[in-house]
Amino acid sequence: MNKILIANRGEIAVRVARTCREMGIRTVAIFSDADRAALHVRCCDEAVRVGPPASRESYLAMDNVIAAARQTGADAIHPGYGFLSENATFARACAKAGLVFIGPPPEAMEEMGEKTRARRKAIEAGVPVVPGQKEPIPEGGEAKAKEFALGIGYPIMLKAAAGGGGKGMRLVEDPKDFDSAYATAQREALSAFNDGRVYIEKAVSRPHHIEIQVFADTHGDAIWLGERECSVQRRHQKVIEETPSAIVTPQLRAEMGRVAVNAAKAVRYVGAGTCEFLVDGHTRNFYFLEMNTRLQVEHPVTELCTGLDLVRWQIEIARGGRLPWTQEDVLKNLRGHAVEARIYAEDPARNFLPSPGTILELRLADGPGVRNDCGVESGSEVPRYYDPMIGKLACFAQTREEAIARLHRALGETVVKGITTNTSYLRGILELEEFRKGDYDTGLLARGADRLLPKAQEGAALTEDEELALAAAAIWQLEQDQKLAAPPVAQEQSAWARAGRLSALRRSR
Amino acid sequence: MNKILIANRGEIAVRVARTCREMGIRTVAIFSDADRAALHVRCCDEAVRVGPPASRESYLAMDNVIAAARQTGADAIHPGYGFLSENATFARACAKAGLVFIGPPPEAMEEMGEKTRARRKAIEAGVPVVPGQKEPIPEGGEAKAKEFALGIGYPIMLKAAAGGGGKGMRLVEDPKDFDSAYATAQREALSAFNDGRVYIEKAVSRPHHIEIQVFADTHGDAIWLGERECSVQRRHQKVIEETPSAIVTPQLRAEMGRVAVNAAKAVRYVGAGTCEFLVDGHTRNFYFLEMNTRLQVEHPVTELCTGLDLVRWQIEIARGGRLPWTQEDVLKNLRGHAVEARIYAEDPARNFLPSPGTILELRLADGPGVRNDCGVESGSEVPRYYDPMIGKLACFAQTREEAIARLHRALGETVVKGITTNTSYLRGILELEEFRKGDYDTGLLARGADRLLPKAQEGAALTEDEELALAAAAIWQLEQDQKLAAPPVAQEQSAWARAGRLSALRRSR
Amino acid sequence: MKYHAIVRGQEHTVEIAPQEGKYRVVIDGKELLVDAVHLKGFAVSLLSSARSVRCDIEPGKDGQLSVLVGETVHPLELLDERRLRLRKASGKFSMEGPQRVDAPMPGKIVRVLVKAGDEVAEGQGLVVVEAMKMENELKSPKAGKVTELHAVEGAAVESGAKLVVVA
Amino acid sequence: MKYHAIVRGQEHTVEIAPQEGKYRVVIDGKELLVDAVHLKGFAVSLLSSARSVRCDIEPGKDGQLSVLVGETVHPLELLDERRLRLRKASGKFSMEGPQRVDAPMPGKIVRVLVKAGDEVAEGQGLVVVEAMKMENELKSPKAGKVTELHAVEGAAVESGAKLVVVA
Repeated sequence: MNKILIANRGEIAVRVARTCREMGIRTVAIFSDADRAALHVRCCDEAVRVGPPASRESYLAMDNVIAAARQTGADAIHPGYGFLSENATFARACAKAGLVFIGPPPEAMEEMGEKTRARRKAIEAGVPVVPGQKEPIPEGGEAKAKEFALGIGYPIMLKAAAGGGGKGMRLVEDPKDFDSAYATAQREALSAFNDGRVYIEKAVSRPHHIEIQVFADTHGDAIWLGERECSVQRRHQKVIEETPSAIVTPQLRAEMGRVAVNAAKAVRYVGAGTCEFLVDGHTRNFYFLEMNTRLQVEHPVTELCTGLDLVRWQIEIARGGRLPWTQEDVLKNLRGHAVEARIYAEDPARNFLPSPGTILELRLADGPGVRNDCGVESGSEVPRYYDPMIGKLACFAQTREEAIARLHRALGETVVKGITTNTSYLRGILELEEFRKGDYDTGLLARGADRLLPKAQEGAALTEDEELALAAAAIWQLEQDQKLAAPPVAQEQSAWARAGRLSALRRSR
Repeated sequence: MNKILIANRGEIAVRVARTCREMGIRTVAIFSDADRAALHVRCCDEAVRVGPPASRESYLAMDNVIAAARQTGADAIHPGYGFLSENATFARACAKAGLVFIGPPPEAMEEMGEKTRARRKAIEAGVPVVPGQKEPIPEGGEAKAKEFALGIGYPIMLKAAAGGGGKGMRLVEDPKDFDSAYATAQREALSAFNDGRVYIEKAVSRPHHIEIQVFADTHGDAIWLGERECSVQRRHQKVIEETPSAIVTPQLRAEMGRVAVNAAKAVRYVGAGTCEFLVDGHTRNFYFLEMNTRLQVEHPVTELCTGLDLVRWQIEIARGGRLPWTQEDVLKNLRGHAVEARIYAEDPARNFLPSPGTILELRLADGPGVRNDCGVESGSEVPRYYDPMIGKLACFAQTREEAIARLHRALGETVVKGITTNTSYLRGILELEEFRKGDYDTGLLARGADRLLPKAQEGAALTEDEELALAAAAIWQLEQDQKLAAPPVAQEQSAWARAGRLSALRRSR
Repeated sequence: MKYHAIVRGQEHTVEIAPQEGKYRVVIDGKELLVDAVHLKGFAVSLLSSARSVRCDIEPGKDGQLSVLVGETVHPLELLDERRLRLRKASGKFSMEGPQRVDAPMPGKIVRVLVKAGDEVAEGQGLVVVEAMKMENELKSPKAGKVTELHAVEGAAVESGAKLVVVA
Repeated sequence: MKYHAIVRGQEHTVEIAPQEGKYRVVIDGKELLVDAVHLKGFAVSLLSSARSVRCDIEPGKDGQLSVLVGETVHPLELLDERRLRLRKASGKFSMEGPQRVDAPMPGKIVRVLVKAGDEVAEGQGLVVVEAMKMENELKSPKAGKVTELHAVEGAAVESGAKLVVVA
């Protein structure tokens, strides 16, 4: 494997390119017309245009991506996450074109890709799933359904059979509320999906979203690399992830790890994969949700606590190599605590309105324990066509408290000018008492929403910081005004000279 | 301890400020007139001018520094490294002013500060030192000296009693060469130091410069935190450091660690300290050189392999806290490999000529396993008055080979425009076969000097990269020429608008 | 020089004059002596008493400035006499009169929920704009009538484009 | 536009013209079709065939350019016809004639090792300049006579200041 085409954009394309460079492997970027000037293009040795801005015509256009690989003589494709990463058809097309797809075999992707099939596979492999009905409640089946509900025990969830996203979903805590909740759920489901069918699942109380990183090689070996606590979610979108989870004991970790490895082995999995679980905050029972058959956005926290480079492992395993570590090696090497924050181009103060545009200046955090994975730099355009995540900031320290303090400090150092980002919102999350304590569930951000809104300063009097803001603004405005009044000769310098002059203006006295 | 004055500048001041922020401790910067616009000034909550550019009138002016602490109500002083960090008088002055000096007690600094006294202390504590004469060879004492040389065994070194820096120093491998070498050494010493006296020391063959990080608390406990291999030196100045050393076995590490801890305990040491040893590349015998009674420049590699924040430990110990780890905790937590490169504002192609000036643009490396400790940013002035080190780049990975590949990649991402730096030279060192093998001594850079010079391209034909360089230059020049010909209205935009325009010029098609 | 500033809806006066290599800044009668050094990228390093901060200034639309002080952004407006009068005359302070609803970011109009002439309630959805895979519903700032409708389903819009006017 | 370039002492011709949103660049008769996008800070992202590089351009003194291609700096000169003639006339190509010795960096003159009128050998030390705690000895580029001496012990000098002329 001498040249890898990275079938992705943004921070993950940059991240994969870095490991390839360290391994002496040449890289090919692909780009849409909206991304010609994107950072990932110049982080690779070669770059090929794959289409217009819309993803389905570029990053998702399999033929174009495979043609780019052929044109540049790449011998493998790394799909990153999202886009084509979990597309079995694409994995097959790669194989057909003689390209190594850096991921699991298409069969494994299919078996884990479809929810009901994955659930069946999981049950076969002895992996616990949330108890519930396998089929929706038929017309006139209310009585049987209520029996079933009593059997698995309240609280239960009523869920729309045809869709997700919280619509047609109702928590029922007491049998007496079943009828009215069932009627409401049906109505909602009908209106949202044009299909009013509903089924019963056991409700998981104080649910934690916790996932296990697994790795398997082509020789039949598989191991787990610890968990990631991903319960800090806004509308089912992960915002902050950490490892280890405050509620996962060594015993629970080993048990979840064992189960995840079994699930992987059941589908003859190869490479990096993640088993997502719902963990009951009270009972600590855990239930398989799904398996993501690719690298995750939040893989850096696992890398920080294991000291590994998971992309290097992916490549070595795709080359046919054996897993470099046994499960005992993992246990010996896991240490410390890591927290990652996703930096989005969005405005939390305006209902998380996306904020595409030009980044006039970017200052990233540095220093001990700080890791940046960033897909943009000063001058970069954040296009309006793709995911608003522009980068990730992850911090490591020996203890959870120190890692959080470090991430809080690092978010403060992170400055993105020209567009609005969620860095203040992220700092706010780290300040929430519930988050500090560590035992938070997926409802954290919804419960904390009010406390996470930008705090309006009380009172008419200016704070000390506001006074300094005014002083800075006045100094800046005074200079602008004086510049306009200055003779035109001062304005005819090149931008180059101007930049130098500005910065040197009052350097030393 | 609520507010710490950081009595330093550059990257170490920035680094200390970061940990203080994470600990919720307010910080005070000091600055000379050459540093008003320096990064460390705005990384602290407060800042006080301490004098004109020359160090002895500012950063070394004890009264000014202590006055700054009093003026701002700081209750402690962190000295960083260099400047006042190993000055016992300053430590006493701090105590007198009611300020906690974050470092060892002045008595320990004095006992370890003076070379001959430190050597005596070391011998008392059972720490091995290079065998040699305690006094110079007296006139007419040649015969006795030769006997002594035979006693400790050849090869031996003749060293000038009055000075260092390699002058008046001669290696003697065979007794028959003693007389002529002695005469030469005397002549050189006389001419260099106006003092021709010479003494004998056992020659250490293939010498490695290896140091042990120690930490001691006020309760009498002391531990070691592993070694650092610092043999990559140019004219006795460290350039690249790594941990672990390829020649240090677990047994040797434990033995050197034990001895270093004994040395620290012998002087009732407190806080972070480093025992420097010369290790014989053949016999692996080690000899105490000196103890640095402060944090070292290269402490990040130890932090990367232990997962610790040594500045946090310094502060906690200065507060009277106990060492958070036992020696067993260290052994359990040491892992992986870390390498650090010092980035100097100097031009290796012009005999390492210093290169102060304005940094027009700074791009730092990022991604997995990369740590930047940088004292400058885009627009910063590198003053001509101080040390040319502008920052450090350290990388961590599970293996030495991967850590080196990572540092090589990261140095490639590091771009400093406006001044010349040694990043290419550093990459060259990482490419030396002798360095790659790991068992290199302090002669590495001298032996590799020719291979480290920028390689002149052979042949008149342009390389592909040179063609691209010409294409880029021509595109740039064409635009400059067209801009000069453009109507003046285009030139009257503010620099702000211009910056936006330039970057947006051909963003997407 | 004398400026008028608006911070959190309140008006303040800011007088500024160079003094001995620094700036004398008087805010609502309170005097600060500020040492300022330019940094790259429209930022200054300020020292006021011993306090040290970096301030990043980002000019927005309509004379709005966002000033980052340390780690917090302060939105404010700074106006001279002339601009203050204009500002007050423009009536932007109130919800009286016709209100424009502009595209808050570049994106694509995926749905138009009203027709010209419709009566709308405050907070009622008018237009749905999509950017970065997310749909954002723009709501009416007041109760009234849709007097202008420029949004067209499927069209791409730039940030600040006028979509609807409610009077 | 046609330029003359000097790379490693060799002269080359570079012709450039915009073509279909890209640039047609002909170097010594060899044609490249280069797609270029401006980045911040005098840098461009180039695509030539599939090859992708970032080039940072840093103008130096006397029309010298340093171009960073990927990870390596290429020093070169780019001149139009007029500047090429001037350049050749200036005689900088050779060691014939009087040679200036300039301060290579800002610093302080700590020692002057020659007097005006001294005969010096090639490589002989002339002046010692200190910067960043390091002393740097400036050597004579040729054998000859010190015809001008501007260096004064203890004086601060800027980069490029004329210190000695050897003829």
